Amino acid sequence: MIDVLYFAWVRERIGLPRERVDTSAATVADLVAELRSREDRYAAAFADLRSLRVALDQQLADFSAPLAGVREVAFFPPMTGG
Amino acid sequence: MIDVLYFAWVRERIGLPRERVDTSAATVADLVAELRSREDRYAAAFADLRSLRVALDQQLADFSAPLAGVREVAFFPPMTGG
Amino acid sequence: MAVRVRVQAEPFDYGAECAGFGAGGRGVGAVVTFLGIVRDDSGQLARMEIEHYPGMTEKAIAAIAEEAHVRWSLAELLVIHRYGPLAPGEAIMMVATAARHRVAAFEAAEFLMDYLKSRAPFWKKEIGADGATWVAATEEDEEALTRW
Amino acid sequence: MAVRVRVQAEPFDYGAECAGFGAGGRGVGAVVTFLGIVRDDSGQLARMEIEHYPGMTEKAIAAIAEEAHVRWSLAELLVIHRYGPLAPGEAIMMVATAARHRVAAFEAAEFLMDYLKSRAPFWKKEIGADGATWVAATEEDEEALTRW
Repeated sequence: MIDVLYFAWVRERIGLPRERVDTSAATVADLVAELRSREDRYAAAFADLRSLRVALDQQLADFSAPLAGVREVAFFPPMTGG
Repeated sequence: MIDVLYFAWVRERIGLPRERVDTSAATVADLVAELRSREDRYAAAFADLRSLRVALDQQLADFSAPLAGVREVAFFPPMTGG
Repeated sequence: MAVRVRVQAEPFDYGAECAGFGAGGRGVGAVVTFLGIVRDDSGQLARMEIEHYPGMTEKAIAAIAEEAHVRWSLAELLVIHRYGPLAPGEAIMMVATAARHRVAAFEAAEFLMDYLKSRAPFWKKEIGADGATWVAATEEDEEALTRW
Repeated sequence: MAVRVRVQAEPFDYGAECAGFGAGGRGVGAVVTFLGIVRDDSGQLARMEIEHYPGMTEKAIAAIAEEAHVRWSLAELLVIHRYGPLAPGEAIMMVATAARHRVAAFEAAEFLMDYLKSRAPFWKKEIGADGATWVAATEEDEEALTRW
């Protein structure tokens, strides 16, 4: 089980801020493929990975990163702080 | 007659902040030559023109600039504001 | 004391934060402070809403601040960033740096701004007369990081 | 109101000058403020004395400020520079810029600092235990101008 968090328009498209996901995905990309296949709203949120960023346990990561040992995955658009 | 002002170590070497000078010097360089020939303290102050700056009527200028119409000449070291 | 980071919904007082910043260290010759304000380009902005990632936000800013602190040998460093709803003209965030020389204080403040812009997990939404829009990140913001 | 220049012997209040700077314009997204402080590197500094050229000082700063105002489309700009005796840790001068974007506010503030350093008629003398020394201009200060 892994905590999956969504922010900004990713959260709005999927319709919830976080959920617990039962997955055996090896990498972030595998997890994305699983989520995409669930429902249209997930497919819409994950349509273009170039417009998404991912953090693993609150550290920025790549979509090819392994999920072993990770407790929290977050998906969000490019950040606009400052 | 022209007002000649001295600042910082130029003022200290010459020993006064300003004086009126009766001169027919055509350029700043000519005026410097006149002043240098007056006394040792002037020669000391104007020994190295590369370490001096000049302003004509409160605008930075070159040593080759003409003095025609100028009322106020100021000599000083490179500025250290900020 | 030397490095302070605050992530908060509440307003902050830029003047009060600037007052006395960097004071006390005899080796401090330069202080640079930056204030980001909600801009209303269209004249149609009702408010801005800033979402963030509690937990990661603090960690990300602390890491950026610590890098600046070491790299420019700062005597003092402050970052404040707000989240939640903000009206046009309100202060969004500030950074302040105190260093020996002006070049270090300026560079550190610009580095902090460039990294906070693209590497701290904040997202801005503009709510206007025509509805709501997420502010998009720009390529310039990403390119700004290559300077460092 | 937009461009203000003050040359004075009296202290100024950096926090109070920063408070509200740039406020009121809906197009202002970024404020940068810089504070220069008397540094005591040796631990031997009794005081600094700043000499200036009354009349030319105000004109030179006004010209530099007006150039920055136009070049970076600043909404507001403030320069304060002191002269006379100053103790270690005291504020020497400040600049503040308000612009639409952060890059303009930073560049304008750095431009002002680079030009004030080498083109405004101030001279600094350090009075310490071993006597008095005029602060020398550096080649870096002159080279900084080539950036603009």
